[in-house]
Amino acid sequence: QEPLKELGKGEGQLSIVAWPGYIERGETDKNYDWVTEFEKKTGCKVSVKTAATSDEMVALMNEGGFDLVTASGDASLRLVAGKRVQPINTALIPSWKTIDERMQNAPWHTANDVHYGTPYVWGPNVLMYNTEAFKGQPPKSWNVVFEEMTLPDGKSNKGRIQAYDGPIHVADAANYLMAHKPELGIKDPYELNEDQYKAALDLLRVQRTLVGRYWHDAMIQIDDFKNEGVVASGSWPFQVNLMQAEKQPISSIIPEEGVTGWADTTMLHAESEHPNCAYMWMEHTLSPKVQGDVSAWFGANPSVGAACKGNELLTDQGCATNGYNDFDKVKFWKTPVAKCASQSECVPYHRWVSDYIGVIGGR
Amino acid sequence: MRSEKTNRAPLGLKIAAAAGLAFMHLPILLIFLYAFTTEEKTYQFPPPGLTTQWFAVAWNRPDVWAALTLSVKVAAIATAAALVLGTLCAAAVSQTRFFGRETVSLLVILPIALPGIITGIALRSAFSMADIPFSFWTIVLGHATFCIVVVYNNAVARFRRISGSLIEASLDLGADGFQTFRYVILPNIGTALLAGGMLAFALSFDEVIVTTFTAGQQSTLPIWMLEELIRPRQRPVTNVVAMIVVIVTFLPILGAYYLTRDGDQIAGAGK
Amino acid sequence: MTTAVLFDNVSRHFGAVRAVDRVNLSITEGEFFAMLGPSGSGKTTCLRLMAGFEQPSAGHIEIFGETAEGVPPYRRSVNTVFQDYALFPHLSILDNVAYGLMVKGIGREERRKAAGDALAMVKLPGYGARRPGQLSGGQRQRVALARALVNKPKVLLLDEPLGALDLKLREQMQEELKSLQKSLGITFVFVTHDQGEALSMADRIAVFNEGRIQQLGRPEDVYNRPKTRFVADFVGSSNVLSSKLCQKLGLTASYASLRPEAVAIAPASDGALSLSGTVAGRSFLGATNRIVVDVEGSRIAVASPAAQAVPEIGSPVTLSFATRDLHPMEDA
Amino acid sequence: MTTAVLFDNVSRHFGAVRAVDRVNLSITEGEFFAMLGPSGSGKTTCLRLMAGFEQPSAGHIEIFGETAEGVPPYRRSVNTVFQDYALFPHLSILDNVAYGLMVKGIGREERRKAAGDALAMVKLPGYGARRPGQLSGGQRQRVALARALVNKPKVLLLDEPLGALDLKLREQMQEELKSLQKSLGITFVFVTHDQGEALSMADRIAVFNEGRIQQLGRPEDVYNRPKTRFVADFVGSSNVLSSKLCQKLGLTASYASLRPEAVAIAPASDGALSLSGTVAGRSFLGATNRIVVDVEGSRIAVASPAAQAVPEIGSPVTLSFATRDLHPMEDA
Amino acid sequence: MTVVAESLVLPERRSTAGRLSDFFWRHPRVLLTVLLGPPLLWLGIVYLGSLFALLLQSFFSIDEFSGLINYEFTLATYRQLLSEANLDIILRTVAMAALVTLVSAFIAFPIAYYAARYARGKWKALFYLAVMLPLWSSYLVKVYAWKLILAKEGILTWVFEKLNLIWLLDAWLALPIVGGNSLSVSYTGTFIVFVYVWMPFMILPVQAALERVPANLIEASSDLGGTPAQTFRHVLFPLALPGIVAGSIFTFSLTLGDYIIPQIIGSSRLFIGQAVYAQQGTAGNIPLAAAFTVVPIVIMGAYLWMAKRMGAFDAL
Ligand SMILES: Nc1ncnc2c1ncn2[C@@H]1O[C@H](COP(=O)(O)OP(=O)(O)OP(=O)(O)O)[C@@H](O)[C@H]1O
Ligand SMILES: Nc1ncnc2c1ncn2[C@@H]1O[C@H](COP(=O)(O)OP(=O)(O)OP(=O)(O)O)[C@@H](O)[C@H]1O
Ligand SMILES: NCCCCNCCCN
Ligand SMILES: [Mg+2]
Ligand SMILES: [Mg+2]
Repeated sequence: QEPLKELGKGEGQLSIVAWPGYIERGETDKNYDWVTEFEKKTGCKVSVKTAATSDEMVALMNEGGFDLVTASGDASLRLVAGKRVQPINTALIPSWKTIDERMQNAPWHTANDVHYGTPYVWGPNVLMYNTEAFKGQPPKSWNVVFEEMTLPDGKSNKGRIQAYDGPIHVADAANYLMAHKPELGIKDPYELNEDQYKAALDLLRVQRTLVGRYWHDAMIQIDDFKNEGVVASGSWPFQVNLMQAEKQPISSIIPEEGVTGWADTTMLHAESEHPNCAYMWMEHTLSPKVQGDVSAWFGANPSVGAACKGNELLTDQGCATNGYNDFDKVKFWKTPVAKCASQSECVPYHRWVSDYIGVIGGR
Repeated sequence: MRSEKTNRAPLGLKIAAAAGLAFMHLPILLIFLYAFTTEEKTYQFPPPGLTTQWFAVAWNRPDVWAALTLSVKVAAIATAAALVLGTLCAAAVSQTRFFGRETVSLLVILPIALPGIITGIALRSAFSMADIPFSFWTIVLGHATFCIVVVYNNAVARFRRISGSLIEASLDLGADGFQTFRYVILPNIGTALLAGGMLAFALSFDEVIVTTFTAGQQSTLPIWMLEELIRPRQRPVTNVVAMIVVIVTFLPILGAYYLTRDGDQIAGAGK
Repeated sequence: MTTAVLFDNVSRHFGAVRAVDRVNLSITEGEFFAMLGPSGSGKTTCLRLMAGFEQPSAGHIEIFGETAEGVPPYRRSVNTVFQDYALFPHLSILDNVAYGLMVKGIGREERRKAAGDALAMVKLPGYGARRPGQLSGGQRQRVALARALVNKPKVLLLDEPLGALDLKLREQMQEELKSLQKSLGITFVFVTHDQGEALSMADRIAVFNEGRIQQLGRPEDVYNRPKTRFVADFVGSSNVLSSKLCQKLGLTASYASLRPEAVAIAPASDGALSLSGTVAGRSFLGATNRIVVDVEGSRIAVASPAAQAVPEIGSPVTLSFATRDLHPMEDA
Repeated sequence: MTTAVLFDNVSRHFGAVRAVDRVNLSITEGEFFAMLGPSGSGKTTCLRLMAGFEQPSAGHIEIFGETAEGVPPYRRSVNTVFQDYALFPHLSILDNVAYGLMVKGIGREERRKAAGDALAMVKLPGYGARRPGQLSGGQRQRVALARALVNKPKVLLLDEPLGALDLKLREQMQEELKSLQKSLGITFVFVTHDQGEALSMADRIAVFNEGRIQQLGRPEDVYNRPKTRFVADFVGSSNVLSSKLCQKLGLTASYASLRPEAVAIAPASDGALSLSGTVAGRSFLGATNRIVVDVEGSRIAVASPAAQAVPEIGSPVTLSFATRDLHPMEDA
Repeated sequence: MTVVAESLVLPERRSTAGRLSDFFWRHPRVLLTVLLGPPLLWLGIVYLGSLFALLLQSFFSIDEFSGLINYEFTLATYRQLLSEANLDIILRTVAMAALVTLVSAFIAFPIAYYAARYARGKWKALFYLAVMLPLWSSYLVKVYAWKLILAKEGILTWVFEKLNLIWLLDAWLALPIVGGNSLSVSYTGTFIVFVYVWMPFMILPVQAALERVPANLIEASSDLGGTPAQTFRHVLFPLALPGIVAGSIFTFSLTLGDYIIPQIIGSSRLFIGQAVYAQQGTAGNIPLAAAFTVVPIVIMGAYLWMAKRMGAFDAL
C-alpha cells in the first residue's frame, strides 16, 4: 500500500482505538484536554474506543471501522504483518523531525525502513504499592508479587497482590527470572526457549496462589486497591497518578530487576475512511503541549524532547520522575515470535495466550 | 381452590418466602440509597451524607438523555417487530395444523434459551460477513430476535384460551376472515399482546450482552451504564437513572398484571 | 315440501378415523330433525359439514337445492348454536346478538333494534347491557339462540345446546325451543346424545353409530321398532332378547327387542307369551319400579307401575308380554 | 345400629353466604345415603365438612361417635370420590390406587397387590400401567372408586360421581355402585342433583335447598309425599295444585301435590276427583306421553301410557284422580 | 330483523378484503404461508443462518501472529477447544450453572408456592410486583451493587463485623475452592450474584405450574391419608416440575453465557461466556470463539429437548 501523497481537507470525523487515559477531553479533569481544541481547529470530531489489552486492540483493528490505534510494541508489528495498518508519509507531518531520536526509527513501528505511525508516549510498568501496608519500607524487588512473604504490616501478601491479565505478563516473570535465576540464560524476556518459558510459567503458578483477581481494566484496579485490600501490583503510572490525586496512600517504584514497558505508536488503519483527519491528529499529538499533557496525565514519557520543558502539567521535573532517562532499562513490549534473535527457537505468542489462560484457571 | 380462604400458610413457608423476597429486594434498596449519597467517586458504606442533587445533575447530563432516547427507540421498534412476528407465529401455531408445528415453538424459544453471547456473536459475524455496518438497526434486529418469544408465549397462551368455536361462531354469523380478526380475535388477544409487548420492551431496554455485539458506536442505556460503572465520573448519577427506570416502569408492570390476571399467568415473563 | 339439507353419500374421514361414513339424509324444510348417538358417533361432524366448517371427503351436500361445497361458512345462510354457546366475551349481550347484522353492514340503530327484539323473543329483554360472564348457563343458551335467529337463517343447527344445563332447566328449555321452532317455522337440526330429549322434541330422528346412520324415522318408530340391536340398546332401555330366548319363544329372528313397560309380572293370559326367572334387582324410579329379572342368564328389565307390589330379590317370577310387543331386529 | 355420621345443628357460612345452615342428620352405618338438591344448595359443603376439608362455623360433627372437629382429612377414615375424579395425572393407574397405602407406609409389593385387587373389583384388571389421561370418563370414575375403596374407609363420600358421564354409562355405573355398596357394606354418602339417581339408588334421601334440609326420608316418601312445594317441584315432576284449585277440590291445605302418573284423562269414576281443561302440549317420552293440560290458568301434567290415544292440542279433556293421591304440603 | 336471506348462498362480497378472505378460505395453505412466512424468514433464515455461519467458522483456524482468519477447513480449533485449560473452563461453567439452577429453584419455590396457593387479591398483585421489579431493575446496576456488598471492605464485612461474626466469614473464606481472599474474588461471590440475578426468572414459571395444579388433587391426597409433607413430596412437587424445568432453561442458559458477572465478581478464572468474549473480542480468534459457543448450544439443545418431552414448554 502506498502512503498518502498529499494532505486534503478534513473529513469531519476521526475514530481512534486507544488505551484508557490516552485521549482526554477534560471529562475527568478539565485541565487535561487535548481533544476539544483539535476538534475546533480541524473540524474533525473525535470518537474514542478504549481497549484494555493489546490483543483487544488488534482484534478491534482487524474488525475495522477505525482510523487510528495507539498500539504498543506487542501489537504494532502484528498489525503490520496482518496488513491492518498503512505506511505513513512522514513528509505530511511537519513535526516528525522534532521526535526524540531514540524513537524515530524504533523497531516497533519501522519495518524495512518504512514507518507505520508516529510515536505517541512511552513508559514503564511500575510496581505500585500501598504505603500503609509497607509502613515506610518501600519494596525494592518484584518479589512481593511473585513470592509469598510477610509484608511490613505483619500480614502475608497472599490475596493482597495483583497481576496484569494479559499474556504479555509472562515477560514480567521472565524479567524477574533474568535477575534471580541467571542459570536459565534468559537474555530477552520476550524471547524464551522451552525451559525458560516453563520456568516463567512455574513462577506464574506460584503467583496465582497469591492473586485474588487479576487486573484487566485500569479503573477496576484502582477500585480493587481501594476496596479489596490489594496492596501491591505491577501497574501503569496512570493509576498511581489518579490515586495519588485522590489522596490515597499509594506510591510506585522501578524495582531493582528493571521493568517491562510500552512505547506506543499512533498507527493508521489500512482502510481508514478519514485519513486527512488522521494525519492532522498525528501532527497534533506531536506538539510539545499535547505530548507533555499526555505524559503528565498518564505518567508517561513524551516522544518529543521539547515537551520536557515548560509544560505546566508535566512540570520540569516530570520527565525525570517518569523515567525519561531510564529508556535503556525498559524492556519494551514486543510480540514473542518463534524465530527469535537471541536464540534458535522461542515459544511463540499464541502459546503465551493459551497457557496464561491455563495458569489463571489454575492449571 | 375454594377452601383456601380458610387455609393459613405454614410458618416455615412464610419465612422462606419472606427471606427469598428480602434477598431479592435488599440490594435494590441499596441501589436506591446510593442515588442519594454525597460521595461521588466511590461507593462508601455507610454513605457519608445524603443529598438529592444527583437528580438535577442527571437531568442536565446530555449523555443520559442520549442513551435513554436511544434505548427507548430501540426497545419500541424491537417490540413492534416482535409484536407482529410473535402474533403471526402464535396465530399459525394455534389456529392451524402443519408439519413441523412443534419445531416452530422450539425455534422461537431458541434465541432466548441460548445464551445472549451466542445470539450476539452469531449476528455480529453474520453482519460483518454480509457487510452490514453496525447501526441502530442492527441493534433492533438483535433485540427483536429474542423479544419474539415473549410475545409469542403470551399470545399462544391466550389463543389457547379463546375457544375455537368463538372464531367459528364469527364465521358462522357471516363475518369473513378479516372481520373475524378485527372484531373477535384482536379484542380477545389484545391484552395478552399488550402484556407481551411490555415484557419485550423491558427485555430490550435492559439488554447488554446482545447489544454489545450488535452495536457500533451507539450507546444504549445499559451500554452507557457499563461505561459509567467502569469509568465513573459521577457515580450516583448511574443510580439515579437506574432508580428512575424502576419507578417509571412500576405502573406498566402493574397494568400488564391486571390486564392478564384472570387469564393465563404471564409466564416466563421478563426472560 | 322443499328439501332443506341433502346429504348424498357423504363421508368425512380424518386420517384413519371415519367420522362420517357414507351418510344419506334429506331434511325437509320446517322440520325439527334430531341426530342422536353416542359420543364420537359423528353427529358434530355432520353438523359442521352443514355449517361449512368441514368439507366432505366424498359425497355431495346440497342446502336448499344449491351445492354447498366450496361455500365458506360466512356465506351460508345457516346458523349454529354452539354447544358451549361461544358467546363473544368482549362484547355486551346486545352486541353479541347484533354481531351478524353488524358484519353485514346494517346500521347501528337498526341492528340494535333487531337485536333487542330477538332478546325479547328469547325472554331476555333488558339484558342487553350485560356481559356473557354475568349470565347463567340457561340465559347464555338463550342469547346464543337469539344471536343465531336474528340473522333469519334458513336452517338452524344446534349442537347439544342443552348438554351443560341442569335437568330442571333443560326440561324448561326443551319446551321453549320446541315452541319457538313451531312459531318461526325454521328448519332445526338438533344434535343430542340424550334419547329422551330426541324423542320428546324431534319430528324425525337419525340414530348415529360410528359415523353411520343406524335408523332414521319418527320417534315412535325408533323407540318402538328399533331396527338394530344398537338402536334398541341405545334408545330407551329396551330389552334385547338373545337368540336363545328368541328360539325358545318360537321366533325366527335371531334378536328381538322388548320394552320394559310392555312386560308384566303375572302369569300369561290368553295369547300372551311368558318366561320365568328370578328377581335380580329392583330400584325405585318414582313413577315406576324397575325390576331386573334373570331369565336363564339374560337380564330382562321390567317397568312395573309404582302402585304394584314389588317382589323380593331372589324370588321366582313369571313374565308375560304380548307377541306384538316383540320386535325382530337386524343383527348389527 | 351405629351412627356413622352425625350432624348436630351444623352451619358453615362463607361471609354472608350460608352454604350450610343448621343441618341435623344422622347417617346409619351401612346405609346408602343420598343428598339431593339444586346447584348451590350446600351438598358439596356438607360432604367437605364430613371429609374434613371444611370446618363448621357452628354446630358439632361426629363420625362413629368421635368428635370430628380439628381432625385433619388425612386422619379421618373417610374417603372421597371427587366429582371430577381428581386422579393424579403424573402417576400410573396402579400408583393412583396404591397412593393411600403408600402414604401409610405399606410396602411396595403388598400395596401393589391390594391395588391390583381393587382394580379387579371395579372391573379394570390390567389397566394398572396406564395413565389417567388414557382412560375414558367411566373408567376414570372407577379408578377413583378403587382408589378410595382400597383404603377400606368406614364412610365413602361421593360427590356427583356420575355427573360427567353419558346417560347410558351413568345407568350402568349406578347399578354397579349400588351392588358394590351392598357387597362391601360400607356407608355411602352420595351427592347428586339428579332426582332419578337419588330415588333409584338411595336408602334414604336428604333434599337440600339453600343450605337447609327440606325433607329427609325414604325415596318413596320423598317422591310420593313431598313435604314442601320445593320438594314436590324438585323431585319427580309432580304437579303442584295452587290454593285456588285446592279450594275448588274442597281441600283445607293451601297447596297440594299430584303426580302426573296418578292422573287419568277420563271422566271421573266413583269417589274420584275431577277437573276439566284444554290440552296445551304433548310430547312423546317413549314409555309414556306427557300431556300438559291447562286448568283455569294452572298447568297440570299427565303421564299417559304410550298405548293410550293422545288428544289433540286445544281439545277439551277431563282429568280424574283419586283423593289419596293428593298430598297437602307446607308452603315453603 | 330485516335481513332475509333469499338463498342459501349470500352474495359474494365485492371488497378486496372479502375476496381475499374467500381466497384464503379456499386455500388455507396460502394463509398459513402468509402467517408463518415472516417469522420463519426472520428466525429460520436470519437467526439460524447466523448461527450456522458462526458454527462454520469453528472449522476455520486463525493465524497466530497476525490474528487473521485462515479460511481452510480444519479441526485444529476443536483440538484447541479440548485443551485442558479450556476443558476446565467448560466444566467450571457447567458446574456453576447447574448449582445456580438448583439453588435458584430452591429459593424460588417457596415464593412461587406462596404466591400461587396463599396470596389472594391485593397480596397476589403485590407478590407479582415484587417478582417483576427486580427483573426490571438494571442488570448492571444490580451486579455493581453486589460488588459493594461483597467487597473485602464492603457492606457484608461491615455487617459481620457489627454482629461479631467476622470469624464465620473468615472461616468460610478459608475453605478451599469456595473460599478466597474476599467474597468478591471467590466462587462463592460469583455464585451468589448469579443466583441473585437469574433466580427471579425461575419464580414465574414455577408459580404458573403450581397454579395449574388443581386444588382437588391436594385435597385428594390429604383425603387418602397423605400428610402435608407427603402431599408435597408425591403430588405437588412432581406436578410443579415442568415449571421448574421451564425456569431452569433460563437460569441455566443465562449463567452459561454470562461474561459480565464473573468478570466483576470472581477470581479471574474464566467462564465460557468470558472465554467466548475474550476469544472473540480480545484475541480476535473467531474460530475458537465459535467452537466455544458450540458447548452451550449442545448443552441447551439437549436441555430443550428434554424439557419439551417433560411438557415444560407449556409452563413457559
Ligand atoms: N378434526 C378432527 N381430527 C381428527 N378426528 C376427528 C376430528 N373431528 C372429529 N374427529 C373424530 O371423529 C369422530 C366423530 O366425532 P364427532 O365430534 O363428530 O362425534 P360426536 O358424535 O359429535 O360426539 P360427541 O357426542 O362426543 O360430541 C370421533 O372419533 C372424533 O375423534
Ligand atoms: N369457599 C367458599 N367460599 C364462598 N362461598 C362458598 C364456598 N364454598 C361454597 N360456597 C357457596 O356456598 C353455597 C353452597 O355451595 P355447595 O358447593 O355446597 O353447593 P352444591 O349443592 O354442591 O352445588 P352444586 O350442585 O353446584 O355442586 C354456594 O352458594 C357456594 O357459592
Ligand atoms: N431483565 C433482563 C435481564 C437480561 C437478560 N437478557 C437475556 C437475553 C438472552 N438472550
Ligand atoms: Mg359432538
Ligand atoms: Mg357440589
